[in-house]
Amino acid sequence: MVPLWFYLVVSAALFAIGAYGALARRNAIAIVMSVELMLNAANINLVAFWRYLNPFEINGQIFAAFVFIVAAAEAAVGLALIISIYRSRQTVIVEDVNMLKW
Amino acid sequence: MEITWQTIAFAAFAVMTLGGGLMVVISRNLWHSALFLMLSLFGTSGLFVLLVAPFLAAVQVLVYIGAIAILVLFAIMLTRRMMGLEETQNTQWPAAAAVALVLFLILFVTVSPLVDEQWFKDIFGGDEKDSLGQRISRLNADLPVDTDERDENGELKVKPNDQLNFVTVEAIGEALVTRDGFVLPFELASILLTAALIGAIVVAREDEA
Amino acid sequence: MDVNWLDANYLAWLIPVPPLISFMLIILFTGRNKVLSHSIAVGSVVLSFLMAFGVFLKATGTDDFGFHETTLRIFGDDITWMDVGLSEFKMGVAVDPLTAVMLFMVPIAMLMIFIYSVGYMGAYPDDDPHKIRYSRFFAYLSLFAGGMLTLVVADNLLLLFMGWEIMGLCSYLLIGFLFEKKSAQQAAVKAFMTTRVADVLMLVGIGYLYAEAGTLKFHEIFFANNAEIIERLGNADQTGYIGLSAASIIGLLLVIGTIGKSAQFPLHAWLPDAMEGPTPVSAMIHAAAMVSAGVYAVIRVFPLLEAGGNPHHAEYTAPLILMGVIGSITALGAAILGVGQNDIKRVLAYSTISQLGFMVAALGIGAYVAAAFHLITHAFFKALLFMSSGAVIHAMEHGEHAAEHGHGHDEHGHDEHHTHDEHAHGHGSYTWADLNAKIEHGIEAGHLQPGERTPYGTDYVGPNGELPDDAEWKTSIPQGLKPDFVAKPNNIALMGGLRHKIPVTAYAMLAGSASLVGFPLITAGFWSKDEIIADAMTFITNSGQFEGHSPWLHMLVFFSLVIAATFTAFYTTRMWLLTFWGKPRSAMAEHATLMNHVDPEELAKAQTSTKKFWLQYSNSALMQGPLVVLAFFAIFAGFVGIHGDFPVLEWFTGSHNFFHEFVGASLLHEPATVPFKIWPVLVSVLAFSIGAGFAYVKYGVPRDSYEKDPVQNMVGDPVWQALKDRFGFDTLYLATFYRGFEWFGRVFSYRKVDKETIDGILETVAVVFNNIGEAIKRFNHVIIDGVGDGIPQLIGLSGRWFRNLQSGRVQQYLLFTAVMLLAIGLFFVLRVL
Amino acid sequence: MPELMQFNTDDTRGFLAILPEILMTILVLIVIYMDLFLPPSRRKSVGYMAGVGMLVIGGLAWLIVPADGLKVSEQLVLGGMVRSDDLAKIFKVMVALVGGLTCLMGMGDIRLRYKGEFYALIIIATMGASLLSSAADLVMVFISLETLSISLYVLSGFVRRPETPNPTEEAFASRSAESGMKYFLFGAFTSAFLLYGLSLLYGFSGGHTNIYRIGQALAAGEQDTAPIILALMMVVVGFGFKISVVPFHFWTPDVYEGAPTPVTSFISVVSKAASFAVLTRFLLAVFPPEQLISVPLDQYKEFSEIWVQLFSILAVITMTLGNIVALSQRNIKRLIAYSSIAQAGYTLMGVAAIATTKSGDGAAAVAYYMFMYVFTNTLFFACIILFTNATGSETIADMAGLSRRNPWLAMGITIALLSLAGIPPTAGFVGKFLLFRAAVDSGLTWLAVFGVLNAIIGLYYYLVVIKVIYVDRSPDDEKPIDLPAPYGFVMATSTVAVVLLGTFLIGPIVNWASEAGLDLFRL
Repeated sequence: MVPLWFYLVVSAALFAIGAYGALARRNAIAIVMSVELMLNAANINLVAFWRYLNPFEINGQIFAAFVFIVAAAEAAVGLALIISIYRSRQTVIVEDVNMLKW
Repeated sequence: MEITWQTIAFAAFAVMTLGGGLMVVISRNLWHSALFLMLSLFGTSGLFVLLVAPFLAAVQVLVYIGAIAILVLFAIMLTRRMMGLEETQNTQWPAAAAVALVLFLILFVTVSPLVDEQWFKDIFGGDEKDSLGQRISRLNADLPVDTDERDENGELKVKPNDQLNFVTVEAIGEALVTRDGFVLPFELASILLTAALIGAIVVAREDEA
Repeated sequence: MDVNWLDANYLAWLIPVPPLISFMLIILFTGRNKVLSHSIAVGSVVLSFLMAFGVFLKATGTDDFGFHETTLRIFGDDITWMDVGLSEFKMGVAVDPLTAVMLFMVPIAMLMIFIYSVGYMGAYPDDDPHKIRYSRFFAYLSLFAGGMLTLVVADNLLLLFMGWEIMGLCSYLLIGFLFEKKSAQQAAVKAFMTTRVADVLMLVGIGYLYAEAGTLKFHEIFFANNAEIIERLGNADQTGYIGLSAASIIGLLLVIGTIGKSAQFPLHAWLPDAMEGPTPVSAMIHAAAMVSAGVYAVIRVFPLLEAGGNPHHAEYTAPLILMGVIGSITALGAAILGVGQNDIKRVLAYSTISQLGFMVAALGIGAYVAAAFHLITHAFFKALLFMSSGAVIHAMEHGEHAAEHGHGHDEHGHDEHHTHDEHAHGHGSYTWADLNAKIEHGIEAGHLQPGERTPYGTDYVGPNGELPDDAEWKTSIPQGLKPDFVAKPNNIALMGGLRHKIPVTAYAMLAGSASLVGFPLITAGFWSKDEIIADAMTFITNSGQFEGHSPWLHMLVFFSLVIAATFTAFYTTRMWLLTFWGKPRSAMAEHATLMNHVDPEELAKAQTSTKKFWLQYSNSALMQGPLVVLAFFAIFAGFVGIHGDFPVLEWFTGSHNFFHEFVGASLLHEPATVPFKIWPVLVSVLAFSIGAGFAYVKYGVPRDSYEKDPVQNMVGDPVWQALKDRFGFDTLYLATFYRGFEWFGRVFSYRKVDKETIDGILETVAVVFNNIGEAIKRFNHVIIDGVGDGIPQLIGLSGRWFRNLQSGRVQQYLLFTAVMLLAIGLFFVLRVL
Repeated sequence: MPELMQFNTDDTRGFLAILPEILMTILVLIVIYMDLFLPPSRRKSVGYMAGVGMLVIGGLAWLIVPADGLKVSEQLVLGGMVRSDDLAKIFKVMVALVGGLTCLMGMGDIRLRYKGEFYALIIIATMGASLLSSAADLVMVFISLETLSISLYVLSGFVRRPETPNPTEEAFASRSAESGMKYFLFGAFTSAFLLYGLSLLYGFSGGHTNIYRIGQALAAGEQDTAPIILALMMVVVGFGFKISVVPFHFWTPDVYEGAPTPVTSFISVVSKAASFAVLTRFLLAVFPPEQLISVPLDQYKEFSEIWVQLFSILAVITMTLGNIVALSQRNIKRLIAYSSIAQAGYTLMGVAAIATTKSGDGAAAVAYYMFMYVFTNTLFFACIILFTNATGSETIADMAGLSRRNPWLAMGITIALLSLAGIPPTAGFVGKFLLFRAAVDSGLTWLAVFGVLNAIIGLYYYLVVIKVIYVDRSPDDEKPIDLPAPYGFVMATSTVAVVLLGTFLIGPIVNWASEAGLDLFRL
């Protein structure tokens, strides 16, 4: 059988990959995708913990389900904001969106 | 560790998830990134199946791949002038990579029982007084349904045939609408989705003129 | 509830209220109507005065009022102000003997100042800033009065501190009242910042006291039945740090508050500059209210300051030593500086600093009753002097105008065919445009060169002939407040002979001056100053009392004060003689008068002679009337504090020192009365005679304005210049402020600092940081020779680093966030592993 | 493993606990329908409906009395999702009132005035904040936090490009979009950390989502320390982002500057207040000091020491950096952004003091400080909106002569700044006093000293603004600024609140806050 910590390591790796993407990609949409990866990593954690530690209580799965909802809402709003900035600046490169500073 | 179909499936899905994720962040073509995102999400869905969470696996496919990834694709098409960028990584990517690596190492050290191996302690030092034993047992935990724990009546707590479907969709549905379950966050989630809907429309709507 | 509102317990509550209400009414509603505004203001003070006087009468009529064995013989009450969980904090008022005498002095002086202000402000032409902001002036003045009265009746240190802060704010607003003048702005900021630095330390002291004693009420801390609190606080073994008892540390902090508020060395520099405010303000701040408040607060907490020691046995505690030394330095230094001033208000400013030094020094040797006595008499005669000087300046300005227009000395209607516009110019009005026009005119006519000082205040002409605007304040600071500049109407060198022009003012000021120099026997100042000197001297000669301790502080105080008194006599006599004696030394003085600027047509229309008189002399009467009242007190207020055993006057005193016995009951223990000796009296008289006599010899003869000052001849030009430059203190401060500001700007502001907004306020922060920076630098030099500027550079580097952080690029923010998270996380994880 | 904490299943209590949120939901619907069906000429009443409705809900929330003296398990209702105690109530009242005032403020902004969506989103965000301040379950914490955040992302980027070309408006829309995007990216990133932290907590506590159960499980000492600390750090990132704690503050000035001013005001008060509420509750529940464990344990594991240290350090860094950088700001909204960072730093002193004072003084100080801070900042922003509308400028230098253009406006700003600077008799003084006292009482005197030093630094930049308003002249001195009715109401309400909180209401509110603090320490 696969031990719990295998899942946790996969989740950690996915989280780190997502973090890297959020920090290093220039395109805002790519950053949104990276953040989705990070949320997904948390979800793997939740479900794995639920399965191995407390499978008789439903709360882990429910938590994961709510993360889906939040991820969907976040993606919708985030992409809308990106499109909005694209309309006013003709760019989605995050580095170039730096009118507000200091 | 015994090689079973489960371990093989796990390895496959893990590779799919991580490889897909990696390609999302390093692929030069944004379109490819989005497709790899789908792959990665599909891999996660597979992991959910292995974890006996079929409902979540289905939702993962429906919501993540069916909705979010498609949304991303739409966004990419709407801003398609930005697709063919030569440089996809910004100048701080080495620092970002270092951060991600350190983050992974910290998480790895924290969640993996390898820390308790004697060779690890020999290299990095470790404290004897911390009772890591419990953590090892938890992290190495196999499915609790394999135990033959019995309740006070001498019955097995988990019936053998419950093993793979002790949580049904029905249980989830019930929890979401029971007063002493998760009805409050459930209702709040509906409001959250409404807000996101209104918000996305307000922000992204084309001008009428 | 059955409340007798005329009961002194309740009246005390109400005393500060009318001026505060007046402030709100004027600010919010009656700003447009000048007459209504000043009526409300004066009316409110009259109301406060009546209530305060009622309380005072009741207090003096109560037997053994305030005696500490009979705690109940104190008026006042309190309410729970803040219920903070485990304890509750009470706010209230209390009238004990010290408060009672303050309630006698403060409202009278204030009422006079208010009435005087009506005349003083009214004497300006309609388009002068004084007149434009007329109502606001009375609003500020009311708030000031409210703050002072709150401070006086407060029964705890926190309420006292609130009144103290209200006054600080008002002094800032009032000193900067003519904010078109940059010098006034800078003076306001300087005053506010200097006192604030001290206030913050004082607040720390109050907090410490609350933490140690659990209460801030005077009568719970300082009263006899609670003596154990004081004893515990005064015991260095039980409380406090680094060998000082808690009482000493608290005392030091509170005394520093006083040093700032009462303009003691080295925080005295704001007070001479504060003369930029309108003259009634100077009277208010420097005589009746604010600076006295500093001394008043110290008298209030005196038992705390001497806890653990006994000045009467030469066992000095740290706060006492601080006060004695600072007071002596200030009294002497300021008195010497007073000699070199030609600005009539500056002379008085230094004399104020010096007299406050007397009080603080007296407190240092434990003579707090003498200090309180001097506080009262000084308030009367110094208010009188300031207001007189205002009248003099007004008369001079008027004379300047008349002289400019070639008018002879004409008793009636001397400005028949002048419009109001011309008045404006004649009166040195300060509107911005006006000044610039004047300067342009001056440059065209070749009178002024760019970079030269303008004759219209302490501003300089900018490189292109304009007044330096706010953006350039930084570069203009080092010269901007050049201390030796004297505006024309204030210059006593240009006066002379004014006793014929404004006789009432002249003789009122003579009374005030006599009191200030301590003219023997008949002036209030003599009695109060004598008591301080007597206290100092008696203990020196009576050294058996000291049980082996050296009375060095008494000696220091005695000698400095006697010398200071001599100088005081000299410069005061010099000022009075130069102003009023001899012949007019300029056209302005020739034409000086206090009559109104009255429209001749209106004058002709006036029907009755009363109305005519009022039209012409209303301001003159409003200004000089209060002078007469105060002159009365300047002479006679001293008789309440004559030593009981004074020869010949024994029949009058009945062997009692009324003031001493009354006020002495305020505090923890009644101070011992000094036995009467003739020597101190003789020393006082001698000091007066030498100083005043010498001044009369030098200045009593007619002289011309171009003649060198006799003192200048005597001491030589360099010393004279040093006196005029105030020993370079101001220049030194400015240089430090300025440099500090630059340093601060370089290190912490990561882009062009907005000079316009930061203005003078950052100066003081800069000083603090500058000093820290300097200290670090020194430390570096000493400890790690060769590293030099290492740490300041490091700070500078981090400043630039901060700049890079807020780059506007969100991913950099994210990166930094993640790095910090990992750093903090690793730190804690590794610590527990 | 100790026995699990039980939850209250009483219908009435559950209903009352979320009554304000139910009413807000109804209000959202009313607002949306009014926006849909009212003719444009009468759209203005939408704003009044939303604003006054929220104020009424705030008042009602005040009247709903949580039964005193209940045990924790009796206060946990609706399956342990929320805890209805005094702390929740004080923050609910606070956010509802300020949310109402924000709606009224929005009525003065030409870009928001006729947008029903604006009011709807403000109410939804307030609802999120309201639930967040009572949340007692990881699921609830996460989803209410996201409701608040996501609404705010939209609101920050709310201003759209004008239909007809207009450079000023386009610049406005562009800055608003940028602030919305930055806020979103920063928020999404940190909330991913938060979620990951929550998932670790869920796992390493053995699979619980209720924070009180997690607290029991963690205190039982059966777990390894390192992952818990890691989870704590990640959770701190998520909350620290919302309350702009250094070093998670970078979004603050940029978003504050770019967002429409009423939204900035909302972000700086409601979002911050609710986050402090949840932070306080979360820390005490998940990492409880020993006396807060309801069941006897064989071995007790102390985590509170760690977060006390963490928050002490964060408090010092936060207030110092906020104050120092604020000194050199030229834009009034950026200035207030740094000021709000500094204020968060002061409040963190109270958070650090929570665990070490058993009487709940720390939590009480936090509650009181937030109560006065939300009104103060609202007052300040109402004034700033008026000023910006009249002059079209946000630089401090352009505020010169404001006292002559509208004395009420100048007075409002002055009172707000004096309160922020902590000068009596405004509420800020009492708030700072309580915080410093709480810090001193819990042995963090050095922290209080830092607080006092920072208060001194802070004084200067607040006074600069006051000085500019009253002393400096500008060519526009003669042009008076109008005071529209909704603003007059907002300013009057918040001014009265600020002054009353500093004088007559000190007693009642401090009592209330102390009750709330004590509630957290009741088992």
